[in-house]
Amino acid sequence: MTENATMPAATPSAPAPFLIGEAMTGGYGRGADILQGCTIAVERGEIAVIVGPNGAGKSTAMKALFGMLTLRTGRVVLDGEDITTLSPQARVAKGMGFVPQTRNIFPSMTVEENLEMGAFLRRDDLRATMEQIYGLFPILRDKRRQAAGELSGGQRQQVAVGRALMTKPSVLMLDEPTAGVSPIVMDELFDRIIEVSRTGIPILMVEQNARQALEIADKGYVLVQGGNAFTGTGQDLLADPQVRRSFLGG
Amino acid sequence: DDAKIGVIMGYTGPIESLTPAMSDAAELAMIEVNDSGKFLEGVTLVSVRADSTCVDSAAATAAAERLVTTDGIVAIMGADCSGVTGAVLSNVAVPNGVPMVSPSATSPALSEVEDNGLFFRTAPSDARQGEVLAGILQERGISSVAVTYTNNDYGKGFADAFEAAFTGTGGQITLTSPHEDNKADYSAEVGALASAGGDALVVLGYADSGGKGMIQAALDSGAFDTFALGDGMYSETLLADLGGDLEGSFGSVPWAEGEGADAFAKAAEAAGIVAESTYTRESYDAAALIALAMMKGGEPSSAAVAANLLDVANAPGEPILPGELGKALEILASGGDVDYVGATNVELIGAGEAAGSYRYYEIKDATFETVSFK
Amino acid sequence: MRTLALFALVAALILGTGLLQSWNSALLILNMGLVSAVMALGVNLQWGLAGLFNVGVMGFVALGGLAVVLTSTAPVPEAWAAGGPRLLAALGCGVAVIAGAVLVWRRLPKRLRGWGVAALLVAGFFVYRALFDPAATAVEAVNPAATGYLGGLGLPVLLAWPVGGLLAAAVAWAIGKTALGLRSDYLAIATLGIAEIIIAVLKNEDWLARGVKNVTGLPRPVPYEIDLQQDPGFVARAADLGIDPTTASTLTVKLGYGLLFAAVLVLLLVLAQLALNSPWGRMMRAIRDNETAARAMGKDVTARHLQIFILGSALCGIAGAMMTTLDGQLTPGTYQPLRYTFLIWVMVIVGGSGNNFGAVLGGFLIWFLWVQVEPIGQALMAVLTAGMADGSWLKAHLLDSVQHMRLLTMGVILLLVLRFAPRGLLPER
Amino acid sequence: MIRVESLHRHFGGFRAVDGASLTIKTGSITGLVGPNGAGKTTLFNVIAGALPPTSGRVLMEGEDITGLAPHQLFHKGLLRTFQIAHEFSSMSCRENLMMVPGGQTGEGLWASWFQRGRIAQEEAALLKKADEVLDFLTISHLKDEKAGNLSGGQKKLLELGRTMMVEARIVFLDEVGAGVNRTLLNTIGDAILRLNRERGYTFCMIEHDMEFIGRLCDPVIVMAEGRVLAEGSVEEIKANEAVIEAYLGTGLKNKDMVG
Amino acid sequence: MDVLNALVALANFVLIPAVAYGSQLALGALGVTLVYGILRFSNFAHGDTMAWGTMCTILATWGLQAAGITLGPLPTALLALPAGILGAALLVLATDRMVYRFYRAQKAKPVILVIVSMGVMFIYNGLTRFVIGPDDQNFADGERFVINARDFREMTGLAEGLALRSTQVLTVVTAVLVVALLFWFLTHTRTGKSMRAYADNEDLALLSGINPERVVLVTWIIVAALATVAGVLYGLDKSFKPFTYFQLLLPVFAAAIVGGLGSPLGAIAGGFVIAFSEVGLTYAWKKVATYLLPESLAPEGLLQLMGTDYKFAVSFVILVIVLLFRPTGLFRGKSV
Ligand SMILES: Nc1ncnc2c1ncn2[C@@H]1O[C@H](COP(=O)(O)OP(=O)(O)OP(=O)(O)O)[C@@H](O)[C@H]1O
Ligand SMILES: Nc1ncnc2c1ncn2[C@@H]1O[C@H](COP(=O)(O)OP(=O)(O)OP(=O)(O)O)[C@@H](O)[C@H]1O
Ligand SMILES: [Mg+2]
Ligand SMILES: [Mg+2]
Repeated sequence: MTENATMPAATPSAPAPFLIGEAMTGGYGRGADILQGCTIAVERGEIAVIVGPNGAGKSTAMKALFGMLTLRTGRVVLDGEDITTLSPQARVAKGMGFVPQTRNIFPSMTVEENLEMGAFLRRDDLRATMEQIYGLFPILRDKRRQAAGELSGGQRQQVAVGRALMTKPSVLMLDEPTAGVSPIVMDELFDRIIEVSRTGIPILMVEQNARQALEIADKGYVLVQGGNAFTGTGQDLLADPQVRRSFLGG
Repeated sequence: DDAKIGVIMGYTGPIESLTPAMSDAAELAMIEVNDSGKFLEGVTLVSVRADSTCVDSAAATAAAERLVTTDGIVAIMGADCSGVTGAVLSNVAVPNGVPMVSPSATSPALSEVEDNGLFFRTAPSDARQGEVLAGILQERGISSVAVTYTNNDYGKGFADAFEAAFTGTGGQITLTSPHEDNKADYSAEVGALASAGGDALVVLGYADSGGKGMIQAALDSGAFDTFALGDGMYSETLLADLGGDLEGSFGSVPWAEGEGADAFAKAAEAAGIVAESTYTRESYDAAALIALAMMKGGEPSSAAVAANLLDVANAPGEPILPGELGKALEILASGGDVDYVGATNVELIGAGEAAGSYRYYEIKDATFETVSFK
Repeated sequence: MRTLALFALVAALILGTGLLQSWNSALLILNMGLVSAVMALGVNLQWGLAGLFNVGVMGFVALGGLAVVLTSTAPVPEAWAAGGPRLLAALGCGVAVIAGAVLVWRRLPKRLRGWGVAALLVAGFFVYRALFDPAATAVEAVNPAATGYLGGLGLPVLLAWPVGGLLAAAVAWAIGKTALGLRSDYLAIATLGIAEIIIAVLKNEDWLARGVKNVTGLPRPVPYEIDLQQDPGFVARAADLGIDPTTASTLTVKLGYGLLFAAVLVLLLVLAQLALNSPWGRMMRAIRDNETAARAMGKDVTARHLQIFILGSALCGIAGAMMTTLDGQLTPGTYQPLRYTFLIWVMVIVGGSGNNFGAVLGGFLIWFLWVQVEPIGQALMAVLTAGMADGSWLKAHLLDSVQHMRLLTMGVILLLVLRFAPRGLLPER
Repeated sequence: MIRVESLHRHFGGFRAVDGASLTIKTGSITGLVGPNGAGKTTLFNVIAGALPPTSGRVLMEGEDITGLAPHQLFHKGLLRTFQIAHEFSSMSCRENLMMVPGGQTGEGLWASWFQRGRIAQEEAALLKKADEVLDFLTISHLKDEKAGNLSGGQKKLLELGRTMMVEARIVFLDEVGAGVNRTLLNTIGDAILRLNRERGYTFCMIEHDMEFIGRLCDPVIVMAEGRVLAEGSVEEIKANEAVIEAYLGTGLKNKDMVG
Repeated sequence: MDVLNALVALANFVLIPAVAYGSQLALGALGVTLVYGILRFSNFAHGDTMAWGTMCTILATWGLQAAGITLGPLPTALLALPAGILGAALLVLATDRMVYRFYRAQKAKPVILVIVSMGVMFIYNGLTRFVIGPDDQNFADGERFVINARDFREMTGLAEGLALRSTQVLTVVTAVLVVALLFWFLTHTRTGKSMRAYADNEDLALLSGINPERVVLVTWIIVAALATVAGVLYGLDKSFKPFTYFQLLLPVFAAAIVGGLGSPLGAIAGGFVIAFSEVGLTYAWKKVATYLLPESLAPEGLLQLMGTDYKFAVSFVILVIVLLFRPTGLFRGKSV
């Protein structure tokens, strides 16, 4: 592990963050530990961005927060409640929304059904939310009767994000939401993410388009080999020459 | 001391619904022998069952091999289907010198198989029944028929024999169409047969399998009203299920005139066995013959069975009916001769197969009524 | 290590059979186990290596059996005289029509070719039937109870094994050319159907191999037990060993088969292992994993699929020929998918697909169980009913049902094995 | 090198590629950009033989290659990567690379039985090469890991690595950059430039990162709704009104509301 | 020329039987297709599930008959159906708990599940025979015919008869209803959609809050109901015999696959393709032609394209041809 430039975000004095994965250690099945005591946290109304080299464990950390792999040590706390042992479904019920990096759509279902599935646990009227999403990604409205598996790469990504937004989550986790989307959509997407976060919903995302992402981030984590390498505000990280050179492409 | 007899039948597979009754009948004969207390000094007959699967020669061979080499059986009552019977015969029975008596393998091809004098059967070869059935049709003045047979060596051999006999006497066969047993649907076969036409449909199949399916489909669509039935079709369940509609249909079945069959029916009923099922009589006879041959040879050995089976089955000697095995044993013990008649009027010809006498029956009021014996 | 241990277990099972039941049973299981292992090897090539879901094993096994008849039985001159040449002409005509249809399909412009092919096929069909029907009837009329077919070439029966492989390969080629574009279960049902068609032909074309009337008394590559029993030299040797001549003769014959089969299996296994561990095997695994990517990486997926489909089917053909030789008869009615296709699949999956040793192990183990579940089931029932009162209804019912315990026991054992080794006993790598 | 002439590819009634015509010059690094769903990947698929065109032609150095199978094109030196990674998931990373080169002796069944020596030699060479590529992609520690267990970005790297195993003439890269760390992407960019200059590879790459495109590509072709919208240098494209409206956009609106 | 007679003959021997048989296959295929579509494996135990469900129904029917309860002209078995469905549901749910769940958790490959389902098939096989034995059971009562051939001839004065069985009508109606219902259920209800979502992408379904165990439970219950209904209707029309139900598996799979695995509409289409090719292509056209052609042209031969010995073969040839043009079935099914 490289040097710990800054302390992890959660300091005992401050009010506990809305979602925090503390000192998480664990891996897939019986394999080696991918995460080595990594800590990720996000506050209400905040955007936290995780960056780092490929294979650093960013996606793994997200999955760990979502209960998709068992942690050997560490814990996950949501809104003051320890949810380390809850199943992923139970976490969805608690309002967590997640867009995985890969396999993030239902390929044989139509775009509209994909969105509906996002709102599976909601009992209220979905139409308004669905309209909002079509407004955000107009192309999806045209394609709403088409099977999502037939879409282009960027269109699928839009479906995936749309699906998560349909949950009306209390915390939103996005794993590389902008991979493969065109600049204009990316801007739209970031705009929307900002909007969402302003309604008080904490947002945690992994990004390789790190420069743009950190610009809108309140907090940035640099993950290397499963551990926190740097942590700071988005601007801090952007300003740190070492971070720029090693992780943001100069 | 035990003398073990292998009962190799297809307890699983296409004729699994026939085999339990057949085995019961065979064991009935063994029980009768044991209960008489007159069998070889202190020897008890024990039945050892094994599954022939009817269709899987390899499994049947393995089962037979186990019975012969592990359980040490001295004779085999079986097997049932002609295919596995041939396999067991040439792969197990002949190499080990164990005699086989099959109650139901009726393929004409088995007459010519290399058996080293070890193969017998109490069911007649189908070549004979073909002639009988053709004769019955002629007697009734039916000259044009459609034929369906179960697509195996029994059905095919039977159909060939029937066709030769029937056309030989000037009859016309509009269409011969095989059917597979236990299939989901027989409309195609019935459609083709109906289109070909004919005064009656000759059904050479199994009563609880494809043959019944064919008849039912033909009745349902009104394709045929009259059916001429081969031996495999003789069954009470057929009457129970379709009886009323079969009024006026007729057929042939290997049978002995009255006495033997009646005696068997009574004995079977007393023992709670379904006597009226196909090949139960043949099974009883097969087991009885094995026991008598041992008695005659004076020892419970394979050689004794092989050497004496024809002897006890045929004249000269005192005729023996089912239920009289005790008497037969007594006669043999005192050095006398018996002529086993049994439930099917056993008369082994050639290399040891049943000559076959047949009952010509007609279905009236949902019962089989005997017309005559052939 | 695991491999060794498991093979030792199978050996122990077979030896146990020898000690507890009889050596004849043990050898018989071993022999069929060897044959099954060859079949499983073939299926493993197709599925484990290339991901081809071939459920037509039965058809290729049956073709191997047909090869034995065609190679080793004596020709029937009367039948040849009655209609042999005409029959061959009809078959030639049939092949020509199909070849013509393929040609037309390739040459004609898109709009016309559907009609062109249909017209040619219909016309060809009638010509074929006109030629074929009388010839077949004539051949089949020649002493139907004993012959009624053209007979074979009268060659040594061992030759039938490679011929069985070739015959299966040829048919596999034709199938592969048409159906290999299909994927997973769609390919499965197509091959299953084709296997049914092959069996239907074997059952109904009496001129070929007597159809359901069966061909019995096929020649053997090993001596007959009777002959051995009558050979004084053999009897003397048996007496030296302290075995009675009957047992000695049956054991000798089975041992003979066993050695022949083992030789075939070892040869095929070595070849399969060499291929698996070479770039060829790597390419096949790549194709199995992701066809699109393999194509983009320059691999001719279609050709490779065809190649391995033919190879695997040929193995099944060889095994089929071996099995028919062992049985000494060809009985088309006995070919059932459950026994000749799905049981082989069970062998491959339980053994561990993708691993040749796994397939072979599965072949032995599952065959052993298939044969031994009957006594196991009976024993189980005996134990179950031991405590019950004699004459109770339940006891009688249970004892009556003992035969159905055979398949049930098989099912239970299968589930247990897969429970503790979900990827097979010897998983791939 | 490649000329595409009024190419169409329709899915049912939908025209994914709708009469695109373009030329990729030998020795160039051509960028292909355009909004999501413009038909870029579909165009690649048609050129690389993965999809048959509805109509139109593709020429490679004057030779009509329309409708050739992917494996035939591979042997003509045309390679491609996939937007959604197509790794061989149950094989190790090393094997993923080693299987690539065509014409290996050991791919013949006969040779695999009777030419073990020669195969061993070839394998040794392949192994060395594969390890070099893995090293370059910074994933050499994963050489024996199953490719299916890689992270999203690592899979894309492997995808790229496969094109580096053989001598290619033209390589089509479908969003190699998506999901790849920017620092590493710069290294990859360097490698592409090197392959282009030193070995004369022609590249055609779909990419949404305009910075990356700007560093490498000239010319840039913009597609929209299945057709070519514009073509030119990066600067020209960035200034093109139509392109800005359809593709580039004008940047974040809400940016100042955070932080 | 006698068009009416020709039509009646054709209807009686080809159309009606094929439609009825097709619906029977379709009902079976629906269950297979559902398991494939949602749980993603080819369930070999389906034939025996049908047998088990039917057996439970038969036992209940006997009970009802013994108690003197019947349905008048309709078969009593219909009244006993719920009991049969319950029996089948209990069996498959128990199986799922003890067997399939383990492999789901392991994310085992579909082929493993196929083999596992064979093991289950063996067990069901033994269980059914253990309870009711291997014999044929006839449990149909009520009116067998809507109209039988003889009555039809008398009524219309035509030479040809037309028979229509009540079970045939019942089967066709049920099949159409069930398909429509299932289609609607899968595409329009929350539960149905969640089932499809689960089938598409299990992990993502989890992330959407879909409870996989519930999906599996609902699937199995529907499958049990479908299997029982299919088995009972088939048994009423033909008869019940465990071995035949096992044999049904093959045409049922053929129907499901040619229609497109995972598609309820495909199951119906597939059932008809198989049934019509079996019954239609081997039909001897002699009778129809005799009615249609002038006497001078009356056909000599049977005008039969193929012997019925090849009916199964023919239907498989058709199947392969369909698949060559539509590699994933008529309704573009799935493939795992
Ligand atoms: N198999 C298919 N069936 C139907 N429509 C399809 C299919 N494949 C692609 N499309 C449609 O064709 C259009 C072009 O898709 P394509 O994948 O070529 O886009 P792209 O330019 O690569 O976009 P992106 O930048 O998002 O990857 C899309 O609108 C997509 O919905
Ligand atoms: N299912 C899995 N089983 C075993 N190892 C895995 C699995 N998924 C990922 N890994 C390993 O875990 C490590 C971290 O993977 P992860 O997906 O978290 O990376 P990441 O930081 O998200 O990278 P990227 O930016 O490329 O998406 C990688 O080295 C990868 O090989
Ligand atoms: Mg990731
Ligand atoms: Mg794309």
